[in-house]
Amino acid sequence: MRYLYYPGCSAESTGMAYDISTRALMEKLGVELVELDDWNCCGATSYFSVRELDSFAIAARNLAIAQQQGDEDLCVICNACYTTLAKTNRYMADSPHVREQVQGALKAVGRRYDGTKPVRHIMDVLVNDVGLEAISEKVARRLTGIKVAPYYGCQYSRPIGSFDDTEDPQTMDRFFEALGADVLTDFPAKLKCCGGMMMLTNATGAVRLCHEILKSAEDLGADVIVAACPLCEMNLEGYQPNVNKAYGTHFHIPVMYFTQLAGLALGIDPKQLAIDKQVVSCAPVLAAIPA
Amino acid sequence: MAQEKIGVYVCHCGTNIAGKVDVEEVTRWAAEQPNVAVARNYKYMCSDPGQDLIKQDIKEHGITRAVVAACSPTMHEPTFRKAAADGGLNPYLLQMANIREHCSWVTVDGEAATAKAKRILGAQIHRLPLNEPLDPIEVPVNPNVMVVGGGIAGIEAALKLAQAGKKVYLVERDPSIGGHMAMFDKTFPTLDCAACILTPKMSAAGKEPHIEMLAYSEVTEVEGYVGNFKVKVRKKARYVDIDTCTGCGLCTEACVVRKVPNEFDRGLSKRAAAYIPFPQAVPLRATIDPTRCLTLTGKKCKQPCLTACGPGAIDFDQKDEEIEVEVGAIIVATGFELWDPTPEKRYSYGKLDNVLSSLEFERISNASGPTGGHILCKNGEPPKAVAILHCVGSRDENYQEFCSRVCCMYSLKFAHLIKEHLPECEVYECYIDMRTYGKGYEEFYKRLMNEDVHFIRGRAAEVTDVGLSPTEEGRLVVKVEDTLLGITRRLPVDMVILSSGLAPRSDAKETAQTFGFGCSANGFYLERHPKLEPVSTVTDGIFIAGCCQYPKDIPDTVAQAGAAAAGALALVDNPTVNVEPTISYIDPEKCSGCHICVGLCPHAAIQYNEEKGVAEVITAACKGCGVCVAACASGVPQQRGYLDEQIFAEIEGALAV
Amino acid sequence: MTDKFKFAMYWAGSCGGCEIAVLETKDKILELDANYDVVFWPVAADFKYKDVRAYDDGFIDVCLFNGCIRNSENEEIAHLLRQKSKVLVAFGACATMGGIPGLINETTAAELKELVYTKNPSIDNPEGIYPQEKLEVPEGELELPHLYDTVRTLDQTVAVDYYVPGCPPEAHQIAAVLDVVTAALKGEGELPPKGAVVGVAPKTCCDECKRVKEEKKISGFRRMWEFFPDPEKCLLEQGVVCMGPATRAGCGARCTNVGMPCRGCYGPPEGVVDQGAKMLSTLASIVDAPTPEEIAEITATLPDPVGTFYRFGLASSLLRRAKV
Amino acid sequence: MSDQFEPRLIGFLCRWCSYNGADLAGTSRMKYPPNLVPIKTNCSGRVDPTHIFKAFAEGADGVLIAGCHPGDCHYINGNYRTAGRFPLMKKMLEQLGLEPGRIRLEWVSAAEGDKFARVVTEFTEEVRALGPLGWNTRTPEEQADAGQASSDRVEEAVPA
Repeated sequence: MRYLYYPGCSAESTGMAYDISTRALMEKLGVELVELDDWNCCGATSYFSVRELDSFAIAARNLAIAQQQGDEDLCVICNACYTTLAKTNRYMADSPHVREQVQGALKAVGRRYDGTKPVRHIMDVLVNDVGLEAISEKVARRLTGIKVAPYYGCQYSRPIGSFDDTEDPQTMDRFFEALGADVLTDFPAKLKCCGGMMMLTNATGAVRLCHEILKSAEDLGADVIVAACPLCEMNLEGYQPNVNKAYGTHFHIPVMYFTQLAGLALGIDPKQLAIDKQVVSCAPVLAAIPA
Repeated sequence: MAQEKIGVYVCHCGTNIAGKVDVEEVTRWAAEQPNVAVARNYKYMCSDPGQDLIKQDIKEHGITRAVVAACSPTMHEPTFRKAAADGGLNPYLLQMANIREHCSWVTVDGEAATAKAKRILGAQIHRLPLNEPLDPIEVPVNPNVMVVGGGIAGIEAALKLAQAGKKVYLVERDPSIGGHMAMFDKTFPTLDCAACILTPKMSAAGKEPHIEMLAYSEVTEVEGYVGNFKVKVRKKARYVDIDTCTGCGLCTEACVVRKVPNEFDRGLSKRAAAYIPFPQAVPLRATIDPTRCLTLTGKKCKQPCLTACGPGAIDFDQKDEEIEVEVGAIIVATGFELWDPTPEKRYSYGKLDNVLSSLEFERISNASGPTGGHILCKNGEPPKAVAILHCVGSRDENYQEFCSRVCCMYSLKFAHLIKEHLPECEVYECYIDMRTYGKGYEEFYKRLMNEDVHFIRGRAAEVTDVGLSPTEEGRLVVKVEDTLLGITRRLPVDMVILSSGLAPRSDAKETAQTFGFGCSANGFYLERHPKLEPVSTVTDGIFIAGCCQYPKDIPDTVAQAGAAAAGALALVDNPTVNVEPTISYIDPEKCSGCHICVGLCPHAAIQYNEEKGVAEVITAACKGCGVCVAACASGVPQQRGYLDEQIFAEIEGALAV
Repeated sequence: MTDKFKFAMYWAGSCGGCEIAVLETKDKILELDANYDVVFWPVAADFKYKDVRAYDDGFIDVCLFNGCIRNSENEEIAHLLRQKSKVLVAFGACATMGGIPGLINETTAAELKELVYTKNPSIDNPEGIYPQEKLEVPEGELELPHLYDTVRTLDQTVAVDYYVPGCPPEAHQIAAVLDVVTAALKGEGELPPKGAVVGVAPKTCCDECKRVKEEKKISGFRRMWEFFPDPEKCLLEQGVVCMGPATRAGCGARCTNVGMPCRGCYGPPEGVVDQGAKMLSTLASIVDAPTPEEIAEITATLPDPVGTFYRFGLASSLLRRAKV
Repeated sequence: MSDQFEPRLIGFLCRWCSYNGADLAGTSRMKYPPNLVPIKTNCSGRVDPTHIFKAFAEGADGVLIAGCHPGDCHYINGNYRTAGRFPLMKKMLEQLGLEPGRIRLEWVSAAEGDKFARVVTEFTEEVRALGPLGWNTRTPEEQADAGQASSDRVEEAVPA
């Protein structure tokens, strides 16, 4: 099994742990990830809000490279990258105008793209290509008794929902069930906004949103929140002190990339999964996983 | 072919046609076409003076064929054909050219519309010399009527027909008639008790000698045509002899299976496997649920019901029975289903306690319901605050785009009932628009505004149990944007009522197919004409009434049921009815008996005559689809009114301009 | 010349089978000789075109014209014979419907030549030599007739009095036709109305076919070499594409009665305008599958609808030829 | 009016669904190009391939067949026959050189006025892009062949 791999900007900074743990996890599962040559920004949020067409062109450059580089599907870890790239495909298919404009822009930099490169979320690959059964067989340390709150975030399934239900995604629940965890399947905040970019412009609002998610997890007695997006992960984990300050709460909930927790279950060394890079200590989780 | 004299009549239809199509030019052009003897135009051809033009020309100019270029033939073909007949011309020698619906109304450019009108008209002028005089086929009418569906619509229609002395078969799928209305507590806006006004009608229907009640039965097959339907009905086994059972309820008390969710209470209470759905049921007879009864599911049971039943009515060997009924007309009144709010996940229906569908609340507020009419949360406490969310699944591109018409009003009724029972309870109505269009409805709304109900204009975003403050803890929180105040609000409540829209029955499509009509895009049965024939269907002799056609309130349903009954009566009160003569015929001199057509006829109207070695059309059974005509390689079957040469002539005419 | 009636027969775009069919009338030939002088019959008697041109208009009493109008010579002679004949009969499938040569209407003369002279795998023509219509020789210019793109029927070229279909027409039908015409010429009977199809029966081939016919539901097509058809049952019911239902009776169902499917040479029955379109409609209507998609899958296995349904009738069909 | 090519289209509409759908487009005052002339039959199952061929032979540039949706046929399964015949007919027409875009089968219910308007608009534009068909007129090749008549049948006899 082989995929082209688009890490995205966060993978080199705040979301480094996501990238590191993904590579380790996939290696363990025998999946080869070939990093996309000369990739650039996916064109996400801020671009999309202001200059949509430019954003499509930026995204399409990555897809054009991918098409040239190989026949494998393009695998993406960040929810925002995933949505942006997939959305570019969809708009190119649906709108002749967008297609024409994007292709014109690519032509100017000597590239071509027909709009058909499949874009896959890493979870999609894990659940649908690798398969839960195969993963389950490789579990070294079952996550028995660990209460996992699966946090999907906004762009995991919306607006496209190509591999999961748009309004009620389930893949992460099934994934951690396969790893033996005690999944909080009714985690009501699983799709709630984490505040996203607003953390920089309207921190009060963003902190309020994080509060609701954290509270919801704590009410259910979650041992750990797992995330599938660098921004979500950062907001939920890094801003817990801000939430505590604003709401007089005492949150100290471990938040991990789902690839990290999965890696632990498969017996990968915590260091290889960059667990030490987490802000909130994951020691209680590590300790709780049965040997 | 003898020289035919065609009269051409171009209608202005006020400005509907003349505003776009140059009717003078079309008339002038028509006058020059072959065989055309007279060409005129007139402001309203369908008016009496307009029709008189045709009659006069038949008399004075001896026209032998006529074409009216006007609206759709669906609209006025019968009108003009009758005018032709009155003038002494065979009605089938008159054709219509549809230059309104198919031309003036849909074309932007006047010149283009005029050119198209000529092509449409040209096709008919070309075909007319080939038209043959035809006589309608007269068939006898069976005076009996079947009403399918025993809700308020079906009951009303059946009673009206019975009053007129007609035998009515009333078919109901459930063990009792009554439908949704029987579940309601009060009815808006008058707050009449639903049971008080419905039960007498139910019981009248049960006692009416002209009505043969076929409860716990389903229609499986409909054959035949207007005036002569043969309907197969499957009478499901009740495992209780309906003639012997007295409806005493002792079997229910004796039954050991007691935890079956009670459909009538929307699962909020339990019933036994041997049950009577509700105390006012008609027929008041027990039914044994074959999916739950221990004996019938092959498990061990001491069968206490057998001992409890005095008259010995219980019969575990009963089988489903299929009967065939012959009727002249059918009224389909199969009602609606409440839209199931489960897919609207943000409202947490089915996930969180005390998030109720509207029908569940109807039962909770109903004195005969699971709480005895006390409005209580699941924990047995009365709610301190209730939110009623409008337009659940309605006016929503993801689910049903239409407005269900009744939800605003029943939501107001709920608010009133809550306030009546629990004056201290806060009630919030989260609505998009308040639609109170009926008699006394706006007044009811005003009254509620003075009953301390909070009206919040905004579609609710979410129902959650994650409380963020002490007042929210342990309760439900409704998140909603109050669009009048421009703020988002969190409403801590103890009960949420989801005002779901009305949905077509999940098997509406199959039912429609069984009866031979279609469904609209929204899934409700398709009426013949949205305004002028709202209770007729494309199949002559089959009518629709009530919410199966579109959501409507009780007064509209009753009115429609009356209209459907009148339609059926107007048909079955005659000894005969005319059916269209546009059916197939086979010339025995030409048929080689190859059998191709025999197996293709969808109505088995073609049979092979062994003696003569030819296929023959059974006139009474042929419905005129023309499939045999298209399929016969020998060109032998032909369809009157749609002969190949007539269709060819239309094609030539349409392309000659 | 005697005072016998004058008889002519001509072959335009045809194979010669029609003349053989006339011989097949056996001793009727003697009757023909007794009643007629042959004044033109290229296959049987040595007359030149110039002889015919020298005849008075209407000199020929009856002319049996077989073959389609394939080239400029055919057309020229059609006009000539029309001018010289009192009764012009379109004789055989080619003259009435275009016949097998009419299948060229699927393509063009240029493509045909290319296929025959270069593309055909058995052809060795490295210089790409094509036949020329004109050739200069010391004696002058030699000329071949111009090959048309489109094959036409006789009645698309000149007015025709009667039609005798068939590939070839059946001997007993030819005899019947000659009897009628001779009787009329002798004043002993009446000619049929102009434009009549003579030597046929009113129904279709199925009427004359002895096979037992039942309801038709077929789940696939089969060709004759693929199986042994039941000799008693309708071939169409057995999945063989038999043109019987779309074909005029008159031949005695000779093909189907000996186990071969009808190919439609007698043309469509009265009232059917387009034999191919009708047969297509029938065939697709009796394919029995639960969904239209499955019907489409089955009908897609028919490799050559035009060649199958218009084997003889493409030139006389509604569309007459392919768009090129 | 501009000089753009205006295709001539024939539409066979079944009486129960598609004809009423076209009526609904009218009563709803939807706008679509005026190129298609409807011809009514009781059922799309009545539409014989001969009718389609006839339309092309008479100079139509495109032909539409519209009937009830599968399962909704007023005559139980007439539209199933139509759908079954259509691919073979299309194949034969394509073999005769017809562009596939010139013939179209659509299901239009009585409630789908919008769909009818959309189908006619799309179809008109599609055929417009294909240009004139002109099966009823001589092809350039035929015109080049001297003496190639295009008429059906020569009726006038030469004087006897």
